[in-house]
Amino acid sequence: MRFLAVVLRHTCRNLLFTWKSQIMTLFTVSLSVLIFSFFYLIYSNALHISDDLDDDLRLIVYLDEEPGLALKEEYQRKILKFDQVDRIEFISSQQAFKRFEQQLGDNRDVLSGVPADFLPSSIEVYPVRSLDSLSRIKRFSDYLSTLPGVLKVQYGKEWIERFYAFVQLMRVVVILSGTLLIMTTTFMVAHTIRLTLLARQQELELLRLVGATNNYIRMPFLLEGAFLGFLGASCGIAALLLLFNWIKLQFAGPTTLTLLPFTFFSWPIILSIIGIATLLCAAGSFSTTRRILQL
Amino acid sequence: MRFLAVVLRHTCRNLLFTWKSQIMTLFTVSLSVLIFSFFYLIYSNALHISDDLDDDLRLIVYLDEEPGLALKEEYQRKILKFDQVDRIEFISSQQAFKRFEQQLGDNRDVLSGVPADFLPSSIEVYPVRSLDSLSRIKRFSDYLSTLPGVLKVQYGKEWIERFYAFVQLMRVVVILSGTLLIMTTTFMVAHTIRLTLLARQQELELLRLVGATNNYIRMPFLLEGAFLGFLGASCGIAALLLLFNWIKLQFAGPTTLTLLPFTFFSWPIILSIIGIATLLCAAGSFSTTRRILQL
Amino acid sequence: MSQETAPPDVIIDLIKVSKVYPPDVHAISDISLTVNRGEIVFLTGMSGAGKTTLLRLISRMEKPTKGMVDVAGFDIAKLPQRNIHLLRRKIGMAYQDFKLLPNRTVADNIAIAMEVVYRPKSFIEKRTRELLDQLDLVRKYATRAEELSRGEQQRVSIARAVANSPEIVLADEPTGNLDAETTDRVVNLFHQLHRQGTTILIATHDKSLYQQTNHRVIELRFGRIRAPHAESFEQNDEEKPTFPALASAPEA
Amino acid sequence: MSQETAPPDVIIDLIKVSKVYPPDVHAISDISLTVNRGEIVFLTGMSGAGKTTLLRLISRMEKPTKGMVDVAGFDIAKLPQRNIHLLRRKIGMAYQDFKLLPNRTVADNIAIAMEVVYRPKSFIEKRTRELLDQLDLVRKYATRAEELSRGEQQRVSIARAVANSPEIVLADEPTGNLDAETTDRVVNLFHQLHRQGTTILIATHDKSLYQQTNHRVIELRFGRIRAPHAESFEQNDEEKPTFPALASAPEA
Ligand SMILES: Nc1ncnc2c1ncn2[C@@H]1O[C@H](COP(=O)(O)OP(=O)(O)OP(=O)(O)O)[C@@H](O)[C@H]1O
Ligand SMILES: Nc1ncnc2c1ncn2[C@@H]1O[C@H](COP(=O)(O)OP(=O)(O)OP(=O)(O)O)[C@@H](O)[C@H]1O
Ligand SMILES: [Mg+2]
Ligand SMILES: [Mg+2]
Repeated sequence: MRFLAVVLRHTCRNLLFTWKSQIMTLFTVSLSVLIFSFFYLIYSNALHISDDLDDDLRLIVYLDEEPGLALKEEYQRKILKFDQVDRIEFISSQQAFKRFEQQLGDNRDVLSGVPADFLPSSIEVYPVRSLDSLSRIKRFSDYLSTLPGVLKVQYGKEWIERFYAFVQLMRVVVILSGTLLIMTTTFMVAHTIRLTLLARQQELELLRLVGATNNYIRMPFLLEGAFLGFLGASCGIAALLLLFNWIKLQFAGPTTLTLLPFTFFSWPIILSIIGIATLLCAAGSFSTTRRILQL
Repeated sequence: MRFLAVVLRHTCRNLLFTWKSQIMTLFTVSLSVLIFSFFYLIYSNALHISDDLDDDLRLIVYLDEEPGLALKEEYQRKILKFDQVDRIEFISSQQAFKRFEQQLGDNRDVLSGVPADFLPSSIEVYPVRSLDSLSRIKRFSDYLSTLPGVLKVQYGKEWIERFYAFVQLMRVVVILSGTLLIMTTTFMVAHTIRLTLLARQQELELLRLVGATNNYIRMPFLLEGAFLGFLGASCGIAALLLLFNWIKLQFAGPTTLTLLPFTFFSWPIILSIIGIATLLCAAGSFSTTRRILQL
Repeated sequence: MSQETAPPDVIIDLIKVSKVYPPDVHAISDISLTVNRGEIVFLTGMSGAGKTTLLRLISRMEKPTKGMVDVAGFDIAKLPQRNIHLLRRKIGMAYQDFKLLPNRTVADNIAIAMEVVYRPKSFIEKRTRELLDQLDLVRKYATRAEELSRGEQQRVSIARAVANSPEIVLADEPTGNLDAETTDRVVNLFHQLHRQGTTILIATHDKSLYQQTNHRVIELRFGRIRAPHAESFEQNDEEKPTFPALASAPEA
Repeated sequence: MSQETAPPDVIIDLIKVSKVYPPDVHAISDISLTVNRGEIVFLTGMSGAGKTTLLRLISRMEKPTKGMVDVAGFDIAKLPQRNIHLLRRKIGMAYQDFKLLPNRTVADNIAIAMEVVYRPKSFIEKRTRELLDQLDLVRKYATRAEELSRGEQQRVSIARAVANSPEIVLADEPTGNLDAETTDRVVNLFHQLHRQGTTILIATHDKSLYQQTNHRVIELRFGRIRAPHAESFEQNDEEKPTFPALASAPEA
């Protein structure tokens, strides 16, 4: 009981006494959490973004004649057995013609002399909306053209390849930035702890010399670390939320917002980030005293 | 002469003596330069990437009849006066028909009964390849449709908007990551300098007390800072070059590489980055001794 | 964990102790020394003779290279790390380099020794004031330690050493920065502790501290004990005249 | 920049100097003091009397709150920051807290004072060895300062103060951690400097240093000069017997 009271008093006094370096640490932790969760947020939203972009990424399989019901089922079975395929859609000659008419818009009368079935019937294959599936589209298209009755497989080859390269690059950028940032962060936190310890070493050594128990020395560090971790992580997440809303404001245009459904973390994720930061900081502070306890 | 010799000897001894914290500083500087130039590289390449992507971003202006030579010039003048326009191209009915034939490929025979001029003639407007111009495409298209004889202006509206949103987001991500990183870096360098100074403060104070001149105290710091800055920046750039080549390897596919002509810094830029880092580090080291010189 | 190898009235027992600092500084060589409970022992010897090292061995700030050190029932070499505090609580040491926390107040610096054994706040404040009064430092109660003169710092370190009324007080050059008058106050403080039965080891160069007493004086020379001045092991020397009142002998 | 207000043989001149540490510690109050070139002056006084503060004022480690301090022709209060080194090169100070660089060797610590005035390497090494020999520390030539005993550290700090043969030597409690024998060596060193015409100010509690000399002794009391023991301003006291050979007076 008395131990707890003394330790709590100590913790508070330490926080008050060394508020300068505490604020430094707090800032470091906040920045680190902000950085980490920023990249995590981008990551967890990255797939959704590409979801919306690859609506155009369908493969069109042109057939040499209108397939019968049995053949349709056959096609369906053969195509859908691939994981990367989300759904397929059969387009008859008539449907294709109607679409073409719509595309021509006001100029549709130019089609007046054309037979309604001049366009071939086709199957539209929608791949699963994931970045990975894009990389296999070429091989998949090759497979599709080997199916019986297939005239030709068409897809926005150039566009897909460009998009794929772009997304790939984006991914590398995010990974590299993330790695750099996390390296920097780790380095920074270690640095800060070293600095803090340097300033306190004298005090810890003295405590040891006047007969403080291990726990007496360590507990305030543990509490302090946990406190800073908690506060820092909360500040970091709060800053990210602000940033997030700022980004949303930037995209406040009527269409784009809906096109990019960017969402913030759910509560469980927020709480785990804060929890992990608290734990790490507490453990870090706690363990740095080890060397001094040997005295 | 003697002064220079003594100062050089001092610098070397300092570097040897405090190599641990020197390596720390070196690492910090390298990381900072790496981070900075990484983002700079992405930035300077970002426009090229979008260059290649917005090939598809032409606006098609459908005309109600084949324009005469005078009208063509009129159009040309009116459209090209906009900065955002790169070039325009006139497509006659015949050309449009041929293209359509090519697009249909093997199915071209379906067009056999169709008159060769069933498609309207058009002007294809290629906007300048910059991210900014994208944002103004809608307004520009509105302007184009007010021109006399224009049936309709068509462009990949959804796609452009999506692409624009995507690029915009990417841009925000790069800016934010960059800001965070540069904040972190600044913080880290300041931290490192503070730490180094803390370890040397005693020595500097003593030098002051035994009658060293200002320059005697400062010069080694200046040289040391410059040396660390130079070495650190070189390491950072070297690391980035490695990274760059690694990325290139990742994109070693035959098509994608050409699609994304990612280029490294030119020599003048490399040299200026190293030069600026050297100057900054030297100045930073130099100025931190100010407080101590007041003693 | 505690080995009662020595008879109960022996509180510090060194048997053939050597201490070699790496690589080959023989600070202490083959010293045997027994100190009884309640004794006052003076350690003298030239600068670098090994006085501080001996005191550091007793408080387990160093481990002996050879030999056995037994303090208050603890075998130093075998004392596990987690139990060092049990030994340290029986010892109060005034370090030669003071080891004050420069940015804490005088009161805080003294209180720290009592806080670690959970003394109540009121007791700590009373005891601190009492000690500061005794050492003529009350007006510096709330001053930060770095703003004190060296002599004042030395007294604070002495006050901290005795604050907790430990069984053993180790004082390393306690009057090096003090004038005769202030030395007197310190001597009186030690005298008072001695009356309460505290064992006191004082490493000092100041002859005036021990010249007119009959306490044991041990002279170290290059890490060895030299011909001891007095081997008086009697324990009731409280009655006798102990410290000289003032070191200013009338010889001018 | 240098104001020759005092007559040429006066090297330190304090006129009505006061020093108040914030917020209200009156360390030095209204002191006037003149020291001639080549004189030895002892400063005594209780702990906290202001001895160190006085020496710090002379070496411009503090600026006076009031009054004028003139040292070797420099008016301390008006000396611009970029010229402090001109003053400091004329002064060698042995600090009460030594101010050694803990992770440098003894030799480095002494050499630093000579390096800043661009002495040749050979000279530095010769002088260092000579001083260490004189202070019985040669075997510690290449030891790091933090591995020395306090007394050894004190001697290194004295060696550094005198290394450059400065015009003025300020020694703050130079023998606080030294035994009689080593004190003697230090006294001899000062004596030797004195013969070379160096002005020496020694702040000390050790009566044995000045009791048998006729050098001026100034006693400070709460920041003021108390009845001076001797006001002998004669400059040729090199011939007279100066320091006592050994402080161990035959009184035991
Ligand atoms: N930096 C400082 N800030 C505030 N007060 C100070 C500072 N340095 C010294 N003092 C105070 O000024 C007074 C004189 O101090 P000074 O160090 O000059 O004493 P001293 O005569 O050298 O004593 P000692 O013999 O103990 O070294 C003391 O009361 C001290 O507490
Ligand atoms: N940490 C250390 N590392 C190496 N050698 C050391 C260390 N501490 C002390 N020594 C050496 O051990 C010897 C004894 O040192 P000690 O400090 O015990 O002497 P001392 O008797 O206390 O001297 P003083 O009166 O000067 O304080 C000295 O030669 C010293 O240089
Ligand atoms: Mg010692
Ligand atoms: Mg002093």
